[in-house]
Amino acid sequence: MSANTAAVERYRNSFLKEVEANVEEGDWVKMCMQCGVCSGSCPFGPHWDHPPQELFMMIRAGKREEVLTSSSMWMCTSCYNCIARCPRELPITHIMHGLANYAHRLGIAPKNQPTRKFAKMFWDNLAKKGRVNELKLGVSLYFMNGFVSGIKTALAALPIGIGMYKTKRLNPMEYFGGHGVKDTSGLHAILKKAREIEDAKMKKF
Amino acid sequence: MADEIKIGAYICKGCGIGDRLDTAQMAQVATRDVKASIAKEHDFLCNAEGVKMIQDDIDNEGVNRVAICACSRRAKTEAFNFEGVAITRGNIREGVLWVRPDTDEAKETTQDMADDYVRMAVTEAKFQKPPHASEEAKYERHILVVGGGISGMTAAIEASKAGYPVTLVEKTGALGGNAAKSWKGIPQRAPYASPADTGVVALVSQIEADSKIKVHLSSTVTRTSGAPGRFAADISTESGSTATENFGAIIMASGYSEYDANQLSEFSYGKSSNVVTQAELDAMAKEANGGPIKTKDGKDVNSVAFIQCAGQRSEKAGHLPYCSGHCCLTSIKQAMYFKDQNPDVDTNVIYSDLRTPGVGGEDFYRSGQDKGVTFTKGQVNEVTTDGTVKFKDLILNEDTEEQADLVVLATGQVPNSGLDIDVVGQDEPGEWKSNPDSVLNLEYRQGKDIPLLKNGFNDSHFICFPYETRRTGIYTCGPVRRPMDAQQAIEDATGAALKAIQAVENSKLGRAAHPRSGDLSFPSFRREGCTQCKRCTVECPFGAIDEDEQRFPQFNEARCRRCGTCMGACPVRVISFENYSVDSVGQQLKNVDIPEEFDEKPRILVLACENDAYPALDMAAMNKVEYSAFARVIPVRCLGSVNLIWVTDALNSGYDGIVMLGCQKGENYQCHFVKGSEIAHTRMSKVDDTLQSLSLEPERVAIHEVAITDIERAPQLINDMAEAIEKVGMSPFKF
Amino acid sequence: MADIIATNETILVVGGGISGMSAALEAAECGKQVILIEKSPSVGGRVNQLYKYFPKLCFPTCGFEINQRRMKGNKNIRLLPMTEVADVSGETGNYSVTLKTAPRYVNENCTACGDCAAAVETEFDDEHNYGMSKRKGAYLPSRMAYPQRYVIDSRMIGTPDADKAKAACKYDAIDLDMQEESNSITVGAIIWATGWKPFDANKIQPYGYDRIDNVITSVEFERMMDSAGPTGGKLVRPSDGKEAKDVAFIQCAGSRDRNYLKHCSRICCMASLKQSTYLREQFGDEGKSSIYYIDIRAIDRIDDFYQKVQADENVHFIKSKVARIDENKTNGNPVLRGVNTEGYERYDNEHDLVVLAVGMEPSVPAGDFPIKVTVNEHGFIEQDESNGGIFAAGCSADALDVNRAVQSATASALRAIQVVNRVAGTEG
Amino acid sequence: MAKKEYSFYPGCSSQKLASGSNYQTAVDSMCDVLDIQLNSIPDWNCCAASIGYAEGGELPRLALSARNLALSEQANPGQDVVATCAACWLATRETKERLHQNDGLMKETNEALSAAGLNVKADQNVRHMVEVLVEDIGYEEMGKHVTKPLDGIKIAGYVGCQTNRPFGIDGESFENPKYLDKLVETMGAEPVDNYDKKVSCCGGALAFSEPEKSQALIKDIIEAAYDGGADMIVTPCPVCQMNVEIYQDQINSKYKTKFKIPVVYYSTLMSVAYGKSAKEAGLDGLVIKAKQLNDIASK
Repeated sequence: MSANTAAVERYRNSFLKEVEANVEEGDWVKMCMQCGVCSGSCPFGPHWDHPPQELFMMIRAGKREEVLTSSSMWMCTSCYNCIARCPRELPITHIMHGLANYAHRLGIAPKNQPTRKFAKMFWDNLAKKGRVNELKLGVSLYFMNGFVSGIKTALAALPIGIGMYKTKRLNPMEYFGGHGVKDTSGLHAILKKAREIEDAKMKKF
Repeated sequence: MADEIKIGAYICKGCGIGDRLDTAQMAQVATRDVKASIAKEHDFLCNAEGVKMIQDDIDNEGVNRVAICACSRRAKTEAFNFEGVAITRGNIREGVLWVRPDTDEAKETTQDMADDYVRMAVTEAKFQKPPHASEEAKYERHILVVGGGISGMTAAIEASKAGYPVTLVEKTGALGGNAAKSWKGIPQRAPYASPADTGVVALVSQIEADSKIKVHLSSTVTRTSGAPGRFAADISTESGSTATENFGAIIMASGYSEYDANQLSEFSYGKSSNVVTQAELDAMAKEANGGPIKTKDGKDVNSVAFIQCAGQRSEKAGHLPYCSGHCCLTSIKQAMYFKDQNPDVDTNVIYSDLRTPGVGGEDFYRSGQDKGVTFTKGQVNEVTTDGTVKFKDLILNEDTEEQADLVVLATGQVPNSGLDIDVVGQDEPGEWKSNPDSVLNLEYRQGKDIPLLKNGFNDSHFICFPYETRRTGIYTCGPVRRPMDAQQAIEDATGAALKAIQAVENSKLGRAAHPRSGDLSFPSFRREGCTQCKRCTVECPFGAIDEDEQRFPQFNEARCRRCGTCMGACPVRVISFENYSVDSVGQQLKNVDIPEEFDEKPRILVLACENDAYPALDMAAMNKVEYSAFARVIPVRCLGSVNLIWVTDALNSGYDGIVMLGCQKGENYQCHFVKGSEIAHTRMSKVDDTLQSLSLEPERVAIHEVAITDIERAPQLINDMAEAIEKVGMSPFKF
Repeated sequence: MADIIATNETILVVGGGISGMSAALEAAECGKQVILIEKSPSVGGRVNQLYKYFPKLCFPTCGFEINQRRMKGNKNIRLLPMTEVADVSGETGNYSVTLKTAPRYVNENCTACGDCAAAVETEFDDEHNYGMSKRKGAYLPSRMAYPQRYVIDSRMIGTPDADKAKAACKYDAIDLDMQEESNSITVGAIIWATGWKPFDANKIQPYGYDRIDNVITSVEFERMMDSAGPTGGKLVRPSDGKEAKDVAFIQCAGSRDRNYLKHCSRICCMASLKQSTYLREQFGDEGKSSIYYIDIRAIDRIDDFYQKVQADENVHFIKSKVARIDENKTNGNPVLRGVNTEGYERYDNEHDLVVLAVGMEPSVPAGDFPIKVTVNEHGFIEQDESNGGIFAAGCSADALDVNRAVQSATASALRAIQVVNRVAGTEG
Repeated sequence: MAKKEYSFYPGCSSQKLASGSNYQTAVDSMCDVLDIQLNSIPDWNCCAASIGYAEGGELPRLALSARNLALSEQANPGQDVVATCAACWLATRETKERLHQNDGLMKETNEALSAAGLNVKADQNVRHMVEVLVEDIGYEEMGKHVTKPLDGIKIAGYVGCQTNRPFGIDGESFENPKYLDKLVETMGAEPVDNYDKKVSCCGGALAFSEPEKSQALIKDIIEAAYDGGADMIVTPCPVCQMNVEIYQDQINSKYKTKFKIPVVYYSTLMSVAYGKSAKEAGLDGLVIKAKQLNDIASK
């Protein structure tokens, strides 16, 4: 049984409880009073099918599928306007990250959501050596939508790359090696342990 | 005091009066024209020396009437405050100097104006006595409280704490009212986080422990007669025994009844036992006594839906048009009953506007959310018998539904205000019978209960004066006055207790209550002249006047508010106050100098309400807004006190125009005596006949509603009359 | 003011706004001795700065006139303007209070003739108009000021203008050497009625009150309607004096917000509904209002006023806490950005003027009470045994509308009377 | 003024030949003048910025920053942790605060760290470099070292998001922080006042995944700077710097604009004003050259 169906089983009639239990800062959702200041403050606002305050209402209304498969929370640019202005102290940015992460973990987040892909790459990239390898990140980014379009984006971005290269802000050699922490094994151990603890917690519910 | 009248006229020369007016002439006018015994000028009348000059005349010269011709009666009141003499004020500064230009051509007419105000002040002094308090006054400190709920109990306890004995009448068999049926109350103290004790038990034991509070259970008030300081009330028990007790004042705390939810069939009330009202849920909670609240058929409750504004805030027939104020907080409280007992119970409050005002309210709302109560802005259309709540989610903008084991309807408060005396009239004297639907069973001529304001509540109509009542010495508090929760009711009841105590103390001294607080005058009438026309009885805005067995008016002085509406109503002019009478005004206007028709100096009589219009004219003067030099302004207590004879006399004695300025009438009346302005308007509609009989133009008499802020408009209305006169010409009635 | 007579049967009322005045009058009309102190030169407080009351749309000055008359005729009240409490000690039934009275520089000789004002040039921000206009350095605080006596602004002392004022007075009413006075009195009970102040709109940064001319506060809007106010009774824009016919009202400006005031200030919804009628009053069909709200709190029977306003097609309601206001640099219009949460609609709405319905903050900060009283986290005084003979009235106790404030004042008057009656042993 | 020492968290973009390397160059020059010593946290790791969330859950992300804090506690005990990158600063400070708000998280995080024999107390202050400048050095002191005032240059202070929210600089408002403008003035240049887009978002990390949407925001930021008459834009954040600088050609071709406005760091300005060479100020690291600064530097 998939993590998703398991969760569905567990929280049959309360998506709110599910969110409170499994989503980062999820127990704040209930505190929203639907003023909408978050929705109005988001720089990507127009691109949200469901802005934060509406997502919170949908969660209360038990619209599990609609929420978790939505691309809305992936629109968060982490500008923190919503947090700064929320009259009820909700850590909205984190809740959005949390919802995205939860949907991703359950494997029901929208497949080709570009930010989802990028975020995953970013993590894989940094988790490997402990520091970001900007070039690899860049290249894999260009090809994340497949080879052909990848070439296109890459070509489009070429002047940028060249500009960065010229100004010594990009290192072609980095593709083969590049920066990283010395104690990679320690770092990996930490991340592994952290992930274990989190998964264990999730099973508890 | 010696009956011989000795008038001292004192003319101030300060504030530029002396510079622009011939005060010597004014002094002469006082003695020569209107026979003041003494007339003195002073450079600065309101300073210690000037005041001393007057006091000396009172002490040594036997002056017993003081006419101060200086500034407005609204200025320097404290300085010109002499014991035991009648004081009048000629408004030379605000009434003349400041509304007239300082020019040579204006000089003469301005002086005329000033001379007239001296005449008027002296004449008024001549025709009024320093009032002596009503003899009817008694000192009965005993207070009657009707209703034994939170409000009534609080009123009783607070009055007793101040040292006043109380009798509390409760129609049911126990104290506590609606609150006693509740499991918990809305918290009244920080932290506003959880349901709190209702406080009923504490109040009841306080009352039981208080020797100064006597309680009558299963009892009602079957007759109330008298007036503040001398009320007599029959208190009858179910068994029929009746005791009569005397009271100084009455507090009506008859509370509310729950709205009849059977009118809400769309919510399946009455069809499903799992659809209950807030009151019913609190009863269920009380029964559960902290344990899980079960459905009426004993099942577990896993989900509850609260429907706000059920049958409220709606124009639908049978619904309540108003908001009951407490229901949002109550639903939050009740949702907490479930959450505190078992957090897994789903509780959803479906509201349109969540109303949790003030400091405690918002905290309580937040606490509710924190406990996991969910809130949905929605419009409920239907509840089916199986507990399906069909509603429009106003945020998600979709019609949806939810299943609830229990549905709670937030229905409203319906005031127990007794009879609507506009509908149920009073029995004829001699045929008076007690009415079981009445709360107070007043023997008052105008009806058995207190006039209602709106939607059955008998709240005050005044923002600044929440305890204004149309039945002096009787104060309402709690949900009968306005929809409210317990916390507000407690505050309200405490305030009402003070007003009751105040009424007791006022009647002891024969002193008027608000708005003429402290006024010792009261109406009296010449019995032999009275035609028993009943107009005074009917028109008194405060139901102060009854009829005695011979059908003569009976004034009940302690009920009277001294507005003079009765005086204005009396066709035979037999009603008067010692310091305010048909003569004290009538003689003033007659003593105004009326120039020859050909002098082209018309005279305009302005009767201005002392509460709003007169201050407006004063402030116009402070802003140096000018108006016609031909106006002669006389302040009146209320336009309701204006007797037609003044108008007729004025027209007969050659006035060219009459302007009456009163307060706003109608639904949003501003008249401090409720109906005075209204009544005046109706009376004046009859003036046309008078005008016709004198074959005078209708334009010559005007009546207006004026607000205290009409600083530009009020003078304009006077000037309009001056223009009108220019059109229609001078009055032919000048002798 | 050496002649202040007070005993432990006297009630001290601190604050001369409508709550303080009412408490003092109600107690005095019960026959009690009352000392009423007011920080500013005249009584009346906030309501005296309002144009109209909701829901009746009547004029506060009307009731103020009655209360003034009640006061003039009542010998039981001693009014001390420009006076504050410096120190309090003692307990229920027996408090020693030190009062500090600032110099008015004008004595009781003043006839309010206005010659001093005419004589001076110096001008200061007019407090009565929230600084939207200027007043002379010798002034009558307002048209209905009580006591009706002029004041010389202390900032003018020592300047030639002060001497001009003195020279202009024919009645020897100006005393430029007047000093601050300190008086110690004994009272039995204290009613605390220091009221509220409008929340500082500068703190609400997203709304740019400090940056955008045409964003004002509800209290300022109220002053505009007064014919003697800063705009002579016209609703015009600060930026260009253009008529403000399309006005946005922003609710909960500072209230219900953990960034500012956590509590609901109760009056703001009704105030904005009321102010929307001002636009009708001045511009008829051309007057348009948009009310941005979270919940419209038109409590109890006055909900009918809300229903009446809702019926007006020129008043629009948007359920939304406005996210941010920018200025349209070309026409000076504020541009409101946000989301209508009823059905998720984004808006960028331009209006002529924005009125922030600012919240109520207690005038006296929690820490500043001269004696220990129980104050809740929002700064309001809780009714608590431990307060002894000190009772809060009106907006010192909670965010209240005028009607409830006066109820609260009347109740507190009785609580004070209970104390002094106990002292006098007259409680029966 | 005594030397000030801080435990320094450089962050990925500051590394040699990385996108923010020129920022680091300028910061070093600036610190040299102001006598600030930055002791790098040994073997620091990436903070996961605010984009690592999809794969990395809450705890792993906290663990990353916690590791840096732990290493800092070991190597530079008692020293404030200072970051120059907004994302680094934010992630690290958030971690510190979360761990103290929530004992459970503190426990779990240390459990994770123990896998590498580490332990964190997270009791040091975590600060952004501009906090150090404003609070520890002060405008007056910063002004003292100006040898080449940046006369006649008008600069739009673009604060951006994460340096400003949710923490920001003490005493500054979220909507209209003034410290960059004050700093610009202190360096002898002229700030653009009421710069509308001062705290608007550039898209942050989504500039990669949602280029069109982000570039629309960036366009407004640059436009507003031009409207304000700016010669260049200054920012305290490497992400902002890169996003606003490098996409100008793409924006020009898409929106038919003619943008070519330099985007520099506060440290760049300061280094130049402090008389450092163009190289030391990291001017060579600019894709769009700041000619006016180069001229002053080469004077």
